[in-house]
Amino acid sequence: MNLDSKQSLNRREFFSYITVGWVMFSASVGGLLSLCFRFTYPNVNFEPEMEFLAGAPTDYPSGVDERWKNLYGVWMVKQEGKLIALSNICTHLGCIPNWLPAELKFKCPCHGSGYYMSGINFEGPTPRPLERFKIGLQPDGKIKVDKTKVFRWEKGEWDSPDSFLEV
Amino acid sequence: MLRELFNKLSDPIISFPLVTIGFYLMLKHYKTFGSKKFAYWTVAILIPVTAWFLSDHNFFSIISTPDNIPIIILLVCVAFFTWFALHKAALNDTRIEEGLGPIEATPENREKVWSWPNLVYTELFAMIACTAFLVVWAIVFKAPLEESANPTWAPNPAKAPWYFLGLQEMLVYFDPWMAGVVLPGLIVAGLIAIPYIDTNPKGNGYFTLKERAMAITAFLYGWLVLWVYLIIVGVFLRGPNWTFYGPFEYWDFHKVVASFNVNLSEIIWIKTLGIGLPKNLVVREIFGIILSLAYIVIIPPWFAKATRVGRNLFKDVGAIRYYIFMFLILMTMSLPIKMILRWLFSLKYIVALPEWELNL
Amino acid sequence: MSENKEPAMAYSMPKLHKIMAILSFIFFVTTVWMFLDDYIKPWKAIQVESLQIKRRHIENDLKAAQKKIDSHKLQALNVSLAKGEEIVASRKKEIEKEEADLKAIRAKLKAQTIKNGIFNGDVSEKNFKYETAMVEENQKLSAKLLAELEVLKAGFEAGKDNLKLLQGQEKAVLTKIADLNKEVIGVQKEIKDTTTKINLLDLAKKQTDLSPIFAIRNLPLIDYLDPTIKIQKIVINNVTDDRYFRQVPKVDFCITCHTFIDQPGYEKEKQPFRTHPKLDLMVGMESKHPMKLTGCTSCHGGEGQRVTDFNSVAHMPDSEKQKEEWIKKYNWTEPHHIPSPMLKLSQTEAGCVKCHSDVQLLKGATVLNEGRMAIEKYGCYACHKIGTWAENRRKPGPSLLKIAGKVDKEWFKSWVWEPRSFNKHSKMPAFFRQSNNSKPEFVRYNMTEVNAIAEYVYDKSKPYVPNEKYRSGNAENGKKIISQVGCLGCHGVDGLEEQSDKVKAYAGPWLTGLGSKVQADWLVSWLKKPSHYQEDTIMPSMRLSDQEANDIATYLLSLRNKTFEALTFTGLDKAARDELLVDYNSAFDTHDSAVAKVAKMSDREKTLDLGKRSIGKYGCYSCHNLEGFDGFEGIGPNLTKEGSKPITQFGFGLQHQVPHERDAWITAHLQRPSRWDEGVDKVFKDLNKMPNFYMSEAEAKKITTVILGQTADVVPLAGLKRANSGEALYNEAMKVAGKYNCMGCHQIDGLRGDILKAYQDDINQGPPRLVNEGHRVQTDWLYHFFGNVQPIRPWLNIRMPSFNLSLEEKNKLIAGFQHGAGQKTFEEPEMEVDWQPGEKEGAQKLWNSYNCVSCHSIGFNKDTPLAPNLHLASKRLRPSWIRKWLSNPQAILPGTVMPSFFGEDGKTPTDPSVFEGNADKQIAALTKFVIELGKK
Amino acid sequence: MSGKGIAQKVRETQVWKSIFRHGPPDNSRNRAAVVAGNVFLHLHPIKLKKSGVQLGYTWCMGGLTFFIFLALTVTGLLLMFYYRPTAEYAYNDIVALREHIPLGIMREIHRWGAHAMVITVWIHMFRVFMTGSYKPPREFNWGVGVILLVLTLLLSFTGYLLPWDQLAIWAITVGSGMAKATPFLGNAGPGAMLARIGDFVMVSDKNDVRFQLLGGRFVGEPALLRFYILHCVFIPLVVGVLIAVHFWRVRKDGGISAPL
Repeated sequence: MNLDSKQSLNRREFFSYITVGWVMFSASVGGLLSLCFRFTYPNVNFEPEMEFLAGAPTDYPSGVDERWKNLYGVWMVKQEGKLIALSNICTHLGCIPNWLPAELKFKCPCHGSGYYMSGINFEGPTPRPLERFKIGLQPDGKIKVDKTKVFRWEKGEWDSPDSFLEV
Repeated sequence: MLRELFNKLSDPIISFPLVTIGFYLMLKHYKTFGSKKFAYWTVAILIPVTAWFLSDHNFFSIISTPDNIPIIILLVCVAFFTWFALHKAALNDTRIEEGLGPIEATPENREKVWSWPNLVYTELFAMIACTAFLVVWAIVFKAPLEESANPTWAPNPAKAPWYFLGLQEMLVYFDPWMAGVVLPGLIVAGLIAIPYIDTNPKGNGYFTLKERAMAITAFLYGWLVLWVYLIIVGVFLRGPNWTFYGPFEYWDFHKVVASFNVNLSEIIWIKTLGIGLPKNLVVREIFGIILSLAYIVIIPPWFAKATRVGRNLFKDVGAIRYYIFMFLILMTMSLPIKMILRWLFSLKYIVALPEWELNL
Repeated sequence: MSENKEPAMAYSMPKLHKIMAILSFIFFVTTVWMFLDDYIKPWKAIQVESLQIKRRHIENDLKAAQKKIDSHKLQALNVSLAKGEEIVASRKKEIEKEEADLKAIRAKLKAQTIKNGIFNGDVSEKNFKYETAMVEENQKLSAKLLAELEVLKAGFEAGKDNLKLLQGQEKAVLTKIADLNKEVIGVQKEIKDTTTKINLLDLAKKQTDLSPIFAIRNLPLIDYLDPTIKIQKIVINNVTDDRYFRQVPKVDFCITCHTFIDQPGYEKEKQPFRTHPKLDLMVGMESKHPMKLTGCTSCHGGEGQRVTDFNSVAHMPDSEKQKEEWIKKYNWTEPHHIPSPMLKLSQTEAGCVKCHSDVQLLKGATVLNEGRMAIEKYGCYACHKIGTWAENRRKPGPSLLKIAGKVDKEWFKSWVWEPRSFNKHSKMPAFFRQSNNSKPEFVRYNMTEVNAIAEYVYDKSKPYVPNEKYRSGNAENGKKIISQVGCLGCHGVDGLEEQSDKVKAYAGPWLTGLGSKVQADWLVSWLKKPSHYQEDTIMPSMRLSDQEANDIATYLLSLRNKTFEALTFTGLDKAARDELLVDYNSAFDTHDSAVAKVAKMSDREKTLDLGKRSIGKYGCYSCHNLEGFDGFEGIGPNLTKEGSKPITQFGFGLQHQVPHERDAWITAHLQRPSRWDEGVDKVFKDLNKMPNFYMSEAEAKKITTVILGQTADVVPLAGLKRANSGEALYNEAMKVAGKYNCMGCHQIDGLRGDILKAYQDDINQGPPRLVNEGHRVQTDWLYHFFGNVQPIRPWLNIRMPSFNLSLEEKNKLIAGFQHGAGQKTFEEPEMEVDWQPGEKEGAQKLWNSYNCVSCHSIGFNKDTPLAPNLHLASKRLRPSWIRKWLSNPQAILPGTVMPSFFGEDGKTPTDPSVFEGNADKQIAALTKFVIELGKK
Repeated sequence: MSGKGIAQKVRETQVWKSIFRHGPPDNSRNRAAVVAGNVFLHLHPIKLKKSGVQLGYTWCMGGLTFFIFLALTVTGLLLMFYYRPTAEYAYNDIVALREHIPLGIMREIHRWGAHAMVITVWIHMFRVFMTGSYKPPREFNWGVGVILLVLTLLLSFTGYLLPWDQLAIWAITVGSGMAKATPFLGNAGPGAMLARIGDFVMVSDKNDVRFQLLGGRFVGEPALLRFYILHCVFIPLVVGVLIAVHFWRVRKDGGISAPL
């Protein structure tokens, strides 16, 4: 074995140790940092639940159903083959409108904003229609309403398949 | 009547162009603006004007809101230091024209002095003065404290901290992803990039305007008009529902401003062409997309070829710097452009893709 | 080495690199280890398993659902769909034309919407300006603005009209298109309807796939995005954990592993996948305790916030066998540093008490109720305070105020010394001859104490002369009467063991050896009128005739206990008496002055003094009325918060075989309280004084459950079961009913009715079961009835006794029944009979066709009646109850002899000829008929 | 012994000499020694160009920013003794500081100081730009300065939530609402739609960048705690380190700026 090849062998050996050392070191530090990142997302979240199960679509008669109004702030409206979950917060200043069955409209007692059954505004100071919530069917046939996802008419979101249930 | 005039004038639609023009005049005639005489006259005029402003109940109540105090201090500081910087620059530029070089470079100012006590004492004085100032401020004005946090009821208007109100004002014209994320990110990136883009070796270490006219113009426009001015609008002139209210106007909850805005696609497809909107999203927005791309992609090379300023700049700084600089400038200018489009054409979005949360 | 060494280098670079490599490797391994340790959790495996179980269930459901679908029909639908598509295809051109129309209309619609939007904004703005100008009284401006506003408004109105027009057109075109497509749309909908269930199930099944996406979602590091395997929680704001500085809302993670606890259909799975066994009462969505509201550890105890493994939540095995099993299966260990481990399965009902604190007996809580009944039986509450439910009760033992008139002193002493030697069913516990006081010197003291107690009691006893004379009677007859009139509801009786054991009555003493105990005259007068001897006794009068009373007395006196009669009690040991007195007195004084003090007392004084002190020491006054002890508190510790007492505060003495658990201590203690003194050298006065009740392990365990339920847990008001005013009154009434042992005979709203167990052959021969009694009977009638009991069911042998109720108790009972049944105070029963035309005739017809008089014969014929006298019904029953009763008696009293004339639903009359077979009308008519009977 | 004599004696003790290595800075040697030998003063050079001490030239805004940072550190540290970052107590503690805690005015100083720091740091940047002091060799330090500016804003922003009043939570709601629109990382940002496979939503309000910032889907107690930690520990630490770098580079890149 001549000197040259010995040196190159040394170099290779040396190279591999330095590589192994630093690659492992960087990998470990990277791993620890990614664990720290993961640490910022808790496994259990204690925020109030924004979803609720609302029974079967057949539980609802045609028209406006007020059974979830007080508990979850939602009207279930069945109309023209669609079931929607309508927010009961007036889009004007946040009061809670009433459903007037005789006049087939929602009327806000605070400043008189009026909405059709569909949630579209047609009178009073309110700038935009009521909001709709995400509504979907679970495998067991129960409706699930998810209030975290809001659909706004003025954004053209009412055509989204998540914003209504075909019945 | 005068008050109503002021109310009208301060509407961004009018005040923004006014401020821009004022900015141009200020830089163009900076030597006049930077003179002591100008300063004295301005103060002399401003004192009674301010007194008259303060005599108005609505104005006073907005100004004296505790959380608005810092903005007033900021305003005074910015006004003074802008004048002061231009004053210094004017002095230096006059000297440079005379071939004397800047004041800071005179031998007596280059002389080395002991840190102790010269610097240390200067700092100590600043600290003492600052402490005294803070203590007085703290005693005179209580820190704001409103009613306890209530997640179910939002105050109207809900405002971000004052130093972010420029960004919140941008929300009127841009979607949050632009106004809240992309543009602030570009501001930071652009600021960091300044030393690497600005290759002008002159004006290193002394006040001057003439030797760095373009750099200072660009920076000051961003800083004074697009940042400080927007903060002022956001703090003082935006009331419930983010509606504009003049400085003397009562914040009437019911004030309505006609604002029905239309997308570019709607203008073209419906108003101009008279056919409905195409189903395909990209086809629908194709004009806006082409326009936006053209704005970013076509303008810089065209500018570099077609204009003298562009040619010189391109030659001076090289291609990469040039394109980065142009990109940043174009992004900066997108705000005033969007403002003007909104005011002139009630344009909502150039590219309206709410389906992808991608509105421009 | 030395050849390539650089100058100014302490180490060679290769060496540094080598060390770096080794350390980095170790660093890397530890990082990976930590990473895995954080990721791999037992509950994740359980959730994966539960997913597979769910999949199995879905597959079964799917099969069932597929079977249900008529495949022929589906095929036919598919065929007609294909046909429909052909038809529609032939209309292609028309449809295309309509769709082009639609597009044009929609374009216009959109344009109009924009226009209207602009108008709307302009109108609003102008309106605001106009209003402002009006307010500022700027007439000129406002007039100008008004004019502009009018123009804008007109434009807006026109725009709105146009919009509506366009919308109408759009609708029309849409209808047209739908019409053109109708063959397809209709069939598609039908197909969709028939396959909905299957589609949904398919979707659900898909969610249980162990697909790559499932893997990605649960991949380490990115399992925060949207994991399918995750900790499930219930936050219960209305029940708190006591963190001592603060009450913190409970959080339960139990459902992380008990995945199907609230879903029916998993009853047969192994744990932890099993459905809750009482879904209709607990956990279920429709139940009174839905999972999201009540949680798990609110009732079961344990550490709901822990998920690490089986042990961390403090699961507790119910038996040795289960313990072995768990050790093998889950590596179970005793929980440490956990103040309240889970309640063992058989003791779970202890958890009810936390919220249902005021009610006497809790429907559905069998173990708890039996425990409380045992506590009632042994009178634990007399010495111990046990929560609010046990407050203000009667003294469990008989009054000793006139004892000298009942038994003689010698009998008394022997009885106190060892009650079981006289009556092996005695409820009176044994204070003496226990494992801790059987040393000769202790026995000597104990006997002295018993002598002194007897002297004291008899000294204070008032004279008593019986008001009846015993005339002797027929013992056989007496025994029969005892077994029939209802004595067994409260007493067990020698010679009637079979029945007594069935009933397990406990309110009164087991009757044995009375011939060796009481005088005949006393017994007869006691039987005839118990309150003559003891004013506040709960023993009621059975309204016995002289003959009956004498027959019973004869039988009872024939019961004798010869061995007990032969016993004599050693007389008073004066030396021991003085020693004890000196001991008492030296507690606050030197020995010498105590001796001097005792020496100064007369002999009688000494005896009575020791008697009184001994009664105080053993707490006799807690159970028995005794003179000189008014206002004395019970001597036992307060058990109201016993269920939260730290385990370290329980003295286990040298009883190492008793497991160091709260419940084990209580059970052991109840069975033999003296055990804690065993092997411990104690002085006489420090001996454990809790007497021995000789209770069975089963009884002790039930009582343990009750005591465990007495926790210190603070439940926020919103979480407590708060009785409404009706329930509160009902609870009060049940307290009175408990005192007089009404439920020894009557089953009230499904609870107890002990004596009914002796009537298993024909439940209708027993005392009537009371269901919603406040609704059944009129309040006034009930009040009157308590004062003057009159037989309603003359064919029954068992008698409603006449109770010695105070006015207050009577009112409590009637008010409780009435409000518990939701009856209003001032509701006038509809006593006025107002016949509709033809109704009365119909009623008469029904009366005949249903043949009411065949049972309700009283007043109609001479047949033996089998049902109450209907002439009295109008005074006694509420009309609304009669209607309810008529419509379906079995629903109220299962097994009643009253037939259901209107089917199970109460809607299908067996005689449809009257009132067109309208059940409601028939029932109303019959009710009126019955009420009218009472008026005649 | 005269007063002077006593002073002389004291100066000759071992204790005095162990602390002060040199005489009073009234001559060149000692003036150099006092700056070089004192850990706090040695941030400064021993000598500097005269323009560097002229307020008209330097405006002293950087120095003031640092001083206010120190003042905020001290007052903030003291406020932490009374303030509890929980939804139940945060507001009450602030009220207590305002109403009855001795020297509760510290909160006012802290709050106004925070605003003042934002202003001074902006004007510092303004001055540095106007004198062209970012030009070589100071490009890197300008970058550090910009990051410090951003961190100053973040410090103020995170502190804004802590009083837990309406002003606080709604300002932070508006402010953090923008994070929701971050492209690809926020649930309402462009591109978030694309990050989903079936019902596996990779960017939603439960896992986006806003959730990370707030520890929840909206400004609630976890957000209060996170902002507290960021405000009191995390950002000050980073700022402290960067300030050290900033000062070091000021010295190394030619001292307080002056014409080259």
